Amino acid sequence: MAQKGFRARGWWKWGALATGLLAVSLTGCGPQYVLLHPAGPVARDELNLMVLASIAMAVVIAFVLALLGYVLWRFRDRPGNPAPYRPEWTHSRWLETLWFVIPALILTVIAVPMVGQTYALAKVPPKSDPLVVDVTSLDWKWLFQYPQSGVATVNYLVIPTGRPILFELTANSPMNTFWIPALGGMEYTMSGRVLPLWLEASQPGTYWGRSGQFSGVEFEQMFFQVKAVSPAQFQAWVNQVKGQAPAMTLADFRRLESPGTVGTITYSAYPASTFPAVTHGFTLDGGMYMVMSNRPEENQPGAPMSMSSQPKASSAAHARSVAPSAGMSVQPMKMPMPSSTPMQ
Amino acid sequence: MSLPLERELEGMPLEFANHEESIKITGFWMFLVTDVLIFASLFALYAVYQGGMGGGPDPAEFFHLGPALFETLLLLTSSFTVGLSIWAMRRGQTRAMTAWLLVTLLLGAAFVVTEVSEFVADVAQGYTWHQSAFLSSFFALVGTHGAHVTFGILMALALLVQLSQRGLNAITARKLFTFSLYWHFLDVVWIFIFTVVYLGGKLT
Amino acid sequence: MSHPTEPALHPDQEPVRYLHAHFEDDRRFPWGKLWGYVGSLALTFAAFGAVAQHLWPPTALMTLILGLAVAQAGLQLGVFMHLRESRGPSWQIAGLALALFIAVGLVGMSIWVMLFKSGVS
Amino acid sequence: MQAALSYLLHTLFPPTVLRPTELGADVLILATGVIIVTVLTRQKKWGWLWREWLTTVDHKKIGVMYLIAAIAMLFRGGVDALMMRTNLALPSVHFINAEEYNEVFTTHGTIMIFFMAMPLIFALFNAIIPLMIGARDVAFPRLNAVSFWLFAFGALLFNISFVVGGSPNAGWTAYPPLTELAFNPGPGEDYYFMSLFISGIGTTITGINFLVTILRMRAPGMTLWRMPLFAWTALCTSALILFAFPPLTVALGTSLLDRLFGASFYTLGHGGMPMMYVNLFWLFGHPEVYIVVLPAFGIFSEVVATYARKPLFGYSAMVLSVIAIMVLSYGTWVHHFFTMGAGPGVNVFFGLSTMLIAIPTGVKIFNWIFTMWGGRIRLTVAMLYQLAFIPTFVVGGATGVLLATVPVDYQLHNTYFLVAHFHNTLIGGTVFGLLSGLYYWWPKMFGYKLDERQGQWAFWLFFLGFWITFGPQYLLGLQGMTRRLWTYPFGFGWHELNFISTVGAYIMGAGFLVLVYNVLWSMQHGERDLTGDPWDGRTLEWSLPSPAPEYNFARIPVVTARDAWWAMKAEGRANQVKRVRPEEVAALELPRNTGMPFFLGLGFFIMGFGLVFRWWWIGIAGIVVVLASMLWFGFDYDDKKHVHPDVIRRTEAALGRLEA
Repeated sequence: MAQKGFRARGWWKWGALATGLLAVSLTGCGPQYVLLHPAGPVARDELNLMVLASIAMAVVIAFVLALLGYVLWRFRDRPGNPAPYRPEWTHSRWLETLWFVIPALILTVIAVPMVGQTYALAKVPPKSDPLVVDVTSLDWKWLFQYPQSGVATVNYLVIPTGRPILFELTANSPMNTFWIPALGGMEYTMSGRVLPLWLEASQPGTYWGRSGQFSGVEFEQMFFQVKAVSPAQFQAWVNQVKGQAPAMTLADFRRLESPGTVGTITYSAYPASTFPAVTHGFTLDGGMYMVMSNRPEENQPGAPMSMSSQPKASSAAHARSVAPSAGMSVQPMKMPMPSSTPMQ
Repeated sequence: MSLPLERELEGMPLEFANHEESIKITGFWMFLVTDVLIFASLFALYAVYQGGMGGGPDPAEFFHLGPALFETLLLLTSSFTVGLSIWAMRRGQTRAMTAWLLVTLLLGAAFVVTEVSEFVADVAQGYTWHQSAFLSSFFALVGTHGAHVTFGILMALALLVQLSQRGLNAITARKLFTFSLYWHFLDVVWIFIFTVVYLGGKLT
Repeated sequence: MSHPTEPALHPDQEPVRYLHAHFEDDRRFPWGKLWGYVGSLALTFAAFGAVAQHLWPPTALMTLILGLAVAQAGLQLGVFMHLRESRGPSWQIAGLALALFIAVGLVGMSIWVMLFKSGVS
Repeated sequence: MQAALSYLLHTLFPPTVLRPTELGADVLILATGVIIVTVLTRQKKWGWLWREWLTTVDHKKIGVMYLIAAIAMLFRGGVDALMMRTNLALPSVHFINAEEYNEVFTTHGTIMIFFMAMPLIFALFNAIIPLMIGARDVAFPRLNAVSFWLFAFGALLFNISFVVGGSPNAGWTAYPPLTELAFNPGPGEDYYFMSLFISGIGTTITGINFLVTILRMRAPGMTLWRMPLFAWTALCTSALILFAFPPLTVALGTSLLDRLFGASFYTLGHGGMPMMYVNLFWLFGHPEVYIVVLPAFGIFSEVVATYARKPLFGYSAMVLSVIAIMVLSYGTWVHHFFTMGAGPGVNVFFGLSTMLIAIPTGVKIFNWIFTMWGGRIRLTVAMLYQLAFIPTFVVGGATGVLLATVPVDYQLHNTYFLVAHFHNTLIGGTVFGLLSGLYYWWPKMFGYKLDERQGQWAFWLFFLGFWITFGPQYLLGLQGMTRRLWTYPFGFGWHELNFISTVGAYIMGAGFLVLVYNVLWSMQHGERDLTGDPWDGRTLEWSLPSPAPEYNFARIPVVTARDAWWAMKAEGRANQVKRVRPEEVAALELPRNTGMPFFLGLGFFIMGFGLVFRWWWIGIAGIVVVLASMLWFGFDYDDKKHVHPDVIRRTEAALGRLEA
């Protein structure tokens, strides 16, 4: 008796659940769904594949749900249920082959373009020479260097539209991922390696990027803003920076290396040794990398790997914010606002 | 339901004739399976880190083939002698069994002494595992094997005591048999260490 | 003893006649072990000699000595390790086979993955 | 407006001075400890505790101890989850600070995987597998106790990190270089590596134990192809443990060598590569997913057949798909780090292998549904979890296929989409499965049923709470919210969905409380199971009284078919098993209780604690205890107790199973 009453209530809840989920998912069109509003060819290709895979999977889910609902309704244990009781029906080669083959076919539908896309995305389109941006993730800030023009920025990025950007990713800290969701997928930044990633913005706008790989106590601050502007505006910006911003010294770089957060900074130039050119291979001398050692004496100031200010012990302090080093031109960190409205 | 055909169990080696002990042998094989994977992981580390010198010595200048060959011979011989120990055990010749086990143990000890003196010499030259990932993975791989051998020697010692206390019975027979499996297995692992690490190191 | 409809016995309780064939014959001189020992020494020296003499280019040589090591491992397993001995099915053979399969995959694919052929060009 | 709200939230939840987490944990642990000690002393139960539980080698009791530990850990991990969700409910909430948040998400993941899911699985393995395959015990009863105590002391070591020294704070995956000494000098990560190392040894031993138990100790006639699916999944899980835990052991061990003894495995300046740790970790980590989900598949296969009153559909396909999943799961690990830049060749290979594994899983789903087709479905609580599992797991699997699609993963990696996906598979698969199994086998383990009505309440709260929590997280992933963020500002539009998600988490918490109430209430008032077969079961454990006597079977049954007990009942032979003639009872040898496993675990605990704080002499003392326990083990030949036939006859007579 109790079971019967419960069953009625049960269907209610299933219905309520489905309605609720539907309602929530209907909101999935707003601009805050950044993955659904790609602003560049890479993100668009990735979204297309996502849509294809989602449709294929939605078909599967819908079919399974419908089947489950039907079976549950038809073969429930209720007196007088007219459905046949067939405990001897324990296998069917035909059916089992069917649900082996059909999922395989559905997966093939996803797998074939997946293979093509994965290889395609690994190639920068040959149409034009890409803008190179060297990216270094630091504790806890992003350094962007433009080797072709010599300027550098911290925690924000300016790129021209319609031109592929070749990011060369490395880290001077624990791993992070470099991710601008509006433009395309992420890739790890790791010390000791330079990994390439290309993205492109097709329309002007302000986007945001952040790290997806946990990197310590101020991980949440690993945001940066991306301004995509027309090539002419980009050139104007470079010229402006060249003319007005200070040059980065090695001492500035050391301060950036030390753990802590800063706002946005702009440099008109930077010492070449602060990023290893891919063509030069990888050098570990010169303190370019946070060459970590387990021996404290090797981590003293003056040693090639500067470890002067380390994050404190996990148990140590409640003060979680490390003050930026003195002498750095610091503006308060502003949380970038997501926006897909084109810049004026 | 009694166990059928006790007669058939005659002639089956002691350690298998006892049902419970035979299960323990299966269990020991499964332990060896996990050890295969332990060493595979260490080999993977070593293979990836072979070029990770980081300022330390490179394999070609670091390895000395002479001691490694000597260690190989010691271990191969000890594998043979422990095989003879099992052979004697199955013939019921407990004195020969004990003697071969002792020889095995001594050869194993000689192996460990050689290896440790090599390590000490390396460290004295400044080649510590702190120096590079290559050396870390080398010491971890070879050291894990050496630790296994050392543990095997301790096992054999405890086994000798038990054999002298209790003589040969299903349990001690099973223990000696699993010890021999362990020992042969370490020999197999060493063959790969000798080949990949020492001989391979000379090829880079 | 058994009822006609009684099912097949569990392997561990089955007549051990067919199992007995797996056990090594210990009644005669252990020629097999001796030859195994001599063979393993020969393989070791072959590998050592080939490397010491720089017989072939490194890659070919590495393949050769790896082959010799595999042969020697097979020798140890076959001659010394009583691989097939068991009551009931020799589960250890299945276990080792799977372990070797996974171990080779583990080492090989780890090397492959860690090559970092990122491929953006 | 937003600034005002931000200010309000800051005032309501100021950046804390007190650490509610740590303080709360301290008080809670202290209070619990005091209560336990007081009760034990006043009831004069210390001797009983030692003799009956701490030294036991009975697999059924070990199963109960695993269960208790797992439920306690579920509580701990759940509280961690609620603290996280509270902090994320609204933007800029500072309920706990970043350090605490990092510790909490680390311990949440670690505890849920290693100290909740694994022991809960082992609880059911221990409680059921020997009964199901017609064995008197596991293959190695003493090693079974060793496994438990290594797990228990590993869990203890992990949990005291909250009280002494500081918790690990680099995620449950503990990637270097963040876990290297230079970035993480506190003892937290040492605790992590050490405790997982210790409990990992115990898990490996469990794997060997159950593998050999199932291969060698089945009742006569129970061929592999007559084994219940739960036994099959236990077999494959054990095999997976054998192959998966060694890489973890090496990953943890090398990290420990780096931290404790200055090795350079993952230090960059010396040629080390952090990605190699990641590689080894996921070589374990992916099979681990199947280690925790395969037993759930086995449970569902038993549950659905029982409550649909129909044999499992496509038994052979089910077994083959379990084996296929077992083997394939070793070839997919790189999909956890597609974004490392290993190149399209590597990524495509592992993407395809991951998709491949979806096929056998799909086969299982359809077979479960068609088991119900033509059956008679009883909607018990265990069955409800099964029915909730199918859609939940299908969605988890489908989103898994999305994540296996390499370019899509570039976008979704480490976002809340991923978080939702793996909770969908781990909660929808593992937790629902284990809860289903608990409701199903509870009478067998304890002799009484859990109340169905309360169970339904717990189920609905848990199930709806689950979807309210994790449904929005998929959408948060599409909004670009990455995981392990301790707080987030206004302006991303993330707060609405986060708030819903937090509400869901509290509903799940309520479900857990109802579950606990259900257990406590049923202990007093639950329907006693006098038949031994309350669900009209199909497999051998239901032929035994509930709970089973220490020796399980007075006489080992002979198996003639799949679903052995169902076949016996159908052929009217139930009494051949349920009744034993006095002359059939033979003397038995059972393993004798021993304190060795406890001391072995204690030794490892002391060693671990000493090494975490670099108190070398304590570490060495621990190692001495370990070696002494092992020596004790080796020299103890008196490990059996003999049970006289009269004792068995009396026991069986009291259970009403002895023929006059």
